Amino acid sequence: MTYLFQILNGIGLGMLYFLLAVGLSVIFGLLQFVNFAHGAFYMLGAYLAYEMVERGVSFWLALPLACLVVGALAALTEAVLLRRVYKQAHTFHILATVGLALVVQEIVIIVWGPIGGNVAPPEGLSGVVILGDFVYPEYRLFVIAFTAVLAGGLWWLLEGTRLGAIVRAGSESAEDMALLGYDTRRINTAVFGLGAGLAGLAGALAAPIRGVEPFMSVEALSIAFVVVVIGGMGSYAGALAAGLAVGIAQSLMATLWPEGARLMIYLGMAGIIVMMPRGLFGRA
Amino acid sequence: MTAPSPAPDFEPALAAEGLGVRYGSFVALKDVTLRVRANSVHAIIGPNGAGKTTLFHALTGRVRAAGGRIALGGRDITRTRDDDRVRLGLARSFQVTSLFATLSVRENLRLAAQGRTPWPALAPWRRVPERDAAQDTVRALLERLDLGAVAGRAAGELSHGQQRRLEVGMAMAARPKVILLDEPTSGMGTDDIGAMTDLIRDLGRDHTVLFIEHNMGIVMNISDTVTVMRAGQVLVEGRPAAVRDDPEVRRAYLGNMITGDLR
Amino acid sequence: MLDRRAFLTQTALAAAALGAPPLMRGAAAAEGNLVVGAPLPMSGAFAANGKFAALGAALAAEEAGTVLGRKVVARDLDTEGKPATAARRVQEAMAEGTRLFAGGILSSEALVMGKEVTNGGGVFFTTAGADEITGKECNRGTFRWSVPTYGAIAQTVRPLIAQMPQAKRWYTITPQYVFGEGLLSAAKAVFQEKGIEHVGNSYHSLAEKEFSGYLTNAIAAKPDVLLILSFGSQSSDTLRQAVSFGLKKRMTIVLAWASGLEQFEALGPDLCEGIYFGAQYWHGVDTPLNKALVAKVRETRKFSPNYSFAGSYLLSKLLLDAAAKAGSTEGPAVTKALEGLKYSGLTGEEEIRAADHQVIKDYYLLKGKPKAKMADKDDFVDIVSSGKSFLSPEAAECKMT
Amino acid sequence: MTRLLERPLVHFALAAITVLVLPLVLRSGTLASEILIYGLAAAACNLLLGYTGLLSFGQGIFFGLGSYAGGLLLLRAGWPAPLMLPAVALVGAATATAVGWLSIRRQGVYFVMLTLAFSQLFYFLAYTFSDLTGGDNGLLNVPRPRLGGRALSDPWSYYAYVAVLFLALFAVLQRVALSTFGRTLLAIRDNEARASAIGFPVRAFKVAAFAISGAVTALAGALHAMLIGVAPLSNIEYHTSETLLIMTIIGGGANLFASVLGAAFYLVAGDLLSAIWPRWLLLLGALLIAIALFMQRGLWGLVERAAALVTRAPAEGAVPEESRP
Repeated sequence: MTYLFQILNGIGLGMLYFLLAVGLSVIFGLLQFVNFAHGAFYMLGAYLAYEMVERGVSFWLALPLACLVVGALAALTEAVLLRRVYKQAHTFHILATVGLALVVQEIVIIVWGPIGGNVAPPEGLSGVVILGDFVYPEYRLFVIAFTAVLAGGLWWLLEGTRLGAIVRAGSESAEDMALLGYDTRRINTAVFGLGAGLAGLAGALAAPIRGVEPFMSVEALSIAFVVVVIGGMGSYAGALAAGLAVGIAQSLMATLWPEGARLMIYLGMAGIIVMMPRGLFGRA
Repeated sequence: MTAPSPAPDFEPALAAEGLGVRYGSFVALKDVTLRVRANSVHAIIGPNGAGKTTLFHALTGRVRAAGGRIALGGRDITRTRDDDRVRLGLARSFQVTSLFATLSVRENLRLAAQGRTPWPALAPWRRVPERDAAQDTVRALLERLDLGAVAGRAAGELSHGQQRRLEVGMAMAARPKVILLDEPTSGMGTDDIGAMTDLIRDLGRDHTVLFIEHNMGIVMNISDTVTVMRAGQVLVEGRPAAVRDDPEVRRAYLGNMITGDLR
Repeated sequence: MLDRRAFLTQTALAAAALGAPPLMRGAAAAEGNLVVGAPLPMSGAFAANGKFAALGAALAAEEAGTVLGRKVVARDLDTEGKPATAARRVQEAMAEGTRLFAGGILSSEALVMGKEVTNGGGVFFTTAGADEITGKECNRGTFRWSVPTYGAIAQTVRPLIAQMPQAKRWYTITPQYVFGEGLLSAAKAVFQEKGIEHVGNSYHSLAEKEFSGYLTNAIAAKPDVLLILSFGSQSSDTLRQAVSFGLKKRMTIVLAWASGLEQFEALGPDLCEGIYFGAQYWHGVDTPLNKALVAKVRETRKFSPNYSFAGSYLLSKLLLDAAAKAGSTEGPAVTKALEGLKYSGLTGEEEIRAADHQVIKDYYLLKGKPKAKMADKDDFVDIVSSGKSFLSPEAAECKMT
Repeated sequence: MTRLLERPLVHFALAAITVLVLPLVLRSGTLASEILIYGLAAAACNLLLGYTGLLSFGQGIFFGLGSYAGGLLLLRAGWPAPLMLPAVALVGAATATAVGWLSIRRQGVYFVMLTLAFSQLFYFLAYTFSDLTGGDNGLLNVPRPRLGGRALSDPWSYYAYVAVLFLALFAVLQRVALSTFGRTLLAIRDNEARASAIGFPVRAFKVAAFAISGAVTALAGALHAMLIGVAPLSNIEYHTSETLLIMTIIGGGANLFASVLGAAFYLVAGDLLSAIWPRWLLLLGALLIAIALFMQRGLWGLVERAAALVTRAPAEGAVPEESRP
């Protein structure tokens, strides 16, 4: 029974991890761009939700606003700064985004202070659901449901629209698109904004669970990397499967061998790269 | 005269028997049999997508053969790694120029010459000798390729023609028994093409040359044997004149492509 | 091996030619000032603590004014929360003549700095948590104000057992490193002595932020009390998630090693309500020195002193008083003045035990109060009980060298 | 002037000048020692990044491992430093061989991610085996080396010790970079496929580069543990890997001295700025972005440009920006 419950809990975690990682994956798929600032966008989303809720804005309004504002900020950053390094080696992608993450982190500390804060779950979702001997927060159930709906919407966006076709086909066909008269620069900016906006949304969603603090980005980034690598870079289905796998593994390990949880996750990540470099769902 | 080719009446320098290559579910090469006679110039022609470069990749070990055998001088090299094949006497140039762009022309050639015996280069304390066999090779090649004037320049800064010459020189530097040239004249101006044609003809004297070429003039002029490929298979093989006159080849796709004058 | 003075004179000309003035701040350590070094994490994950501690040291220096005829200056040294940087900062400060150090919030940096300062002939006074500081790794020049894990458990678990005799099942969540192990083994000893059933423990790693899995284990064990043994943001995360799982209504939650006011501010009053916290310091403590400090800080700095601020203030003050008493800032003399010292401190009567340099002081059990009953924005908790519990220096395995 | 800046002998001379100038411009012997130690580790990092084209987030593994191995050999085995240092180099080389051998099976971003995973793996290993490593508290009481019967407890005397080793190891690294081996690494960096096609067993070369880099990085780690008297957990953290990479990139990949320059700049700037403004990391972040956008050749690129300005001649022989990998 405990295991069953740990799996349910793992699904809840996994959906959040999916949302966090899918943006990173999409950005990599289209732009071949390793974004070390992804965790910073997640943190920014959480802090924006925190600020709005503190100022009396409804959480339901704060959620989409945080997503939109982070997406817009990221798109702006892409257009002004990051676009210039696409043609450089990966080294400089990483350098620029590591720098960006530092800048965001320090700005967060300057604006909101080094002490973290708490975000109350929205009205009506602050209770728990009782399942036999176990309890589960309503808000976490909401996160599962919300993310599932969102995952469906994203699936449509990526599988059913022209933008999705470009993203899935990766950077080479984006060049073909340019020949066909599409403005690839605008597509790149849009995709970058979308990916970062999803990270911001994940942050806002996670805020009532995790609270906010200026160093939350580091853990988020490393989880996102693990999920993206295991699922396969650029793969939507991979991010979903790997997000769930990591969430469930982490939750089960809490019962089986908590000390080794992290060890197992990174061992799994290394093993996947060595044996299946494209991840579980990556394109060959 | 048409494929499959008859049993050889000679010991081939390089041979492929029933060679197949797959990229996922796509069959890039199917049952290719090829025998290259020692000290001959052997051309491979065919339309784009015929599998010519894939054949080179398979022969040099860059891609793994899904089936069949490859033999170099009678020795089976089907499972040999690409860098080991160089030591056994097989070297190649690339269709798309592939040089060490930031290194000097001389250093490019020295590395290519060193590649034949790479293990001593693993010694991190050993300096590059001022004079040794590799350096002698480099000097000779710089002269032969007419690159002496730019020997100190970075390879990435050369003109296209110079880069193509260096590309071929990289293959020559390994002093291979068999040398594979993938479209050595691609993108070259007419002056450069003449020099390259002479070079390839020259190479045929002391090497075995297998080359891919679209310029039919060159193919017809300097080849001893021509293999025509289509859709991953060998269509026809024979002497240039015979191939040119082969009705199937003409009908199929060469058409009026063969216009090169026969000097 | 290298006589630096001779080396300097020889190369002075070259330096002048290069036009290279000494880059490092020499002016701050101008002759004449008595510098109290405050090696604190000013940047990095513990910057919040560092910021307040630096203010506390500055206040103590300001109050002291002049000691031994020299103007007292507190100088914060940014350790970035890293032991390597911490060691370097104190080495540098000692090279410039500083001998008195009050700081070191993190265990790892405090352990290193204690050794460095002692080797350099200075005195280091800290509030860090690691028992080794006044235990296995104790040394002549290192003093500690904070109550070790043994006392923290004794002063939180024992009064609660007395208060809730019906609560027989306890569950623990422990960070798996030396500090957490210390709290856990102390708790286990109390459980055994009092006939409490320890129904389970979850270990988690230093980097963990997701505790739902551990909480699920805790729920499955059906405890009466959940004892959280992590500290800092990890304990906040555990508590926040425990409350969201509705555990507050199902069991008593105890956070044995809370940071006090700064942590309550981050958690907010709703989360804190009804939770028991163990703490080293609370600004509501009714002692003369504390009342004076709170009044002064509220008036001049417009906030209530928290643990980082108050601890750092007191340590700096003790060091300066001892230096004045000893007539010197050199380590051995100040150490001698501090050893065995009894004084009226922030928590009441305090004593510096000579054998292991541990300050004998109260530890507090606090309980979060409802928002409606808070007298002001900082009035998060009531003091439930307080007291002094310490292992003997021998039991703490201190062999002073 | 610009030609001069490409000469290895000039780079070594610059390293030697650095060793002599640091005591004049810095008041802190500890900071000066740290600059040389990190400079060494950054130069070793550059052997992978600049010379072989391998962006590895695993350098912290070897640095931390060197700290632990050095500390354990001094404390538990009671070895003297002159015996401990070669052993640490061996440990570093062996570990780097294993990590390298696994990591180079993948290229590009996958290689980066693999080294990242290994770096986390080793961190959690060090954390888990706290009996050996001291866990979060670190491995305490690492002694300074002794010379002529007394420990080098004074910062400047230990600086001299570090300086001698620094120059020796810098010379070794330079020798490696100039050898046929080092020149083959440059070829692999430029065009791995071609290097393989002309006969070089590329994997063996990459693993060997890892081993040498790992050995020197581990030595730097051991020197660092003796400097601060502890082998802290933070030395094996992901953060250390990141810092070493940042130092190397700030310096520029052009040569080994550039990395020393990068390390010195990072540490001195951090030291100055953190005293002025606790939020100095904001400036560091902005600097990293600026380097990625405008000065990919790092500080050394600035030095070259300055030299070119002085001689009023274009930096001929310098490799043009767009042809670099």
